[in-house]
Amino acid sequence: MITVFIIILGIIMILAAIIAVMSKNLLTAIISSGVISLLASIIYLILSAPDVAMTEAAIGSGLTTIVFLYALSRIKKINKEIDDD
Amino acid sequence: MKILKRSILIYIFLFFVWFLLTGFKAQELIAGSVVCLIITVIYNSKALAFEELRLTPKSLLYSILYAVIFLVELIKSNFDVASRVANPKLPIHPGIVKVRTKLKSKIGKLILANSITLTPGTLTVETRDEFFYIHWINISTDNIDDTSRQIVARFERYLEVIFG
Amino acid sequence: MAVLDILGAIITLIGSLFLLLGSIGILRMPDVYNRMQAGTKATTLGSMMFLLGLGISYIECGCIGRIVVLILFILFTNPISSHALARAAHHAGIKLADVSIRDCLKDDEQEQKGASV
Amino acid sequence: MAEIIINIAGYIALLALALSFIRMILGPTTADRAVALDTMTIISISLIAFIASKSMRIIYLDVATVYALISFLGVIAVARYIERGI
Repeated sequence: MITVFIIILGIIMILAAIIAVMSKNLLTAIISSGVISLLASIIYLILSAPDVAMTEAAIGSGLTTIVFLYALSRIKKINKEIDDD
Repeated sequence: MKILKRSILIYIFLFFVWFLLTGFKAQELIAGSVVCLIITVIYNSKALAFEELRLTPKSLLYSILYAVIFLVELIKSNFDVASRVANPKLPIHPGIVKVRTKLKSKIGKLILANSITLTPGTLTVETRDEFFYIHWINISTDNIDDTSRQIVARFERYLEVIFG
Repeated sequence: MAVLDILGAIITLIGSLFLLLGSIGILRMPDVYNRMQAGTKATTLGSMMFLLGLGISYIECGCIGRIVVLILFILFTNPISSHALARAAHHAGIKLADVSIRDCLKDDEQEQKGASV
Repeated sequence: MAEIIINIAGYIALLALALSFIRMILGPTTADRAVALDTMTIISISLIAFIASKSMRIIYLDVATVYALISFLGVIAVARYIERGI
């Protein structure tokens, strides 16, 4: 039971990582890296480490996504200013 | 008077959540009641959502009725989605329509929009003053009054009494 | 006790079927708004029933309070997040599918733009 | 008996997670991917509660609560970015 869970979640994680690396669109890459840490926290939970899982859910899935999005919007703003000059 | 009512409602709400999270343990209940009191004192000027709630017997009765009707609609909407998804021909005629609401209070509008999203075939896309723009999966009429009656009226009757 | 176990298990099974239905709806529907419809409704009721069934079935571990908190949280936040996504998608200019009949919001926006110009 | 039915329900929820991931791979626009992320979040909360009930440890449900809170914030942030940038 548990082994099947870990195998399928692992396959989905690998596919999400491939999308994050290969995708041309940066927003897609950010969303799929969010999916990776979302599933990683389930795997930590299955391996009976609830504290690590909680941290991974809070930092990996929430904070990193928001920080990446903030950085992306700043980059776009700077690029626009350079184009305008 | 208004401040007192708001504070009591916030305190009851916070303590209820704390009780659900911890259960029957004397020490935790005492600690929780103290912490809830501190939070109530600090934040009661910001939690304006509780102010618009009416506390008459009629509104309490209507909120219970509302919950029942909402659950029935939620289950109906799931079977609606199920029949559409499982059908190989995918019978949908979607589009965005506009409806008008009579509610004035903000929290009432929020709950109305949430209920619309969870009822059969409708999804709130945008709200502007008294108009809601709703994505409807199976459009049957064009007239704004007809759509308002079909989508909004069954909840509005109850929410009008509860929130005013 | 055994009756409660079976009842909870059946509620859990129905909930998981609704979750599966939501995923199939996301796969089959033609555009983003219809996908959101299927995704929001089916997964809300599905996860509520899944959690409730687990709480009934394993009632001796005393976790029913937390499960009620989770159910209330899902019931309040899931429509809000789908509403935010729908609004963002419409604002970003994603078109409705070809089978759609009409789009009042776009008409009103164009009318406003015309009035201001 | 009840054990077996609950195990089957867990497998079906896992299948639902995999199917919504397919929409994330295919999704032509970013909004489609965000919808898939939203659905995957809700299904993962159910899966965490399932694992918690199987292993009879009540602290795992706290992880589910934290998870629900944080991922709601994440979806809202993505929606805001699509609309106008943070």
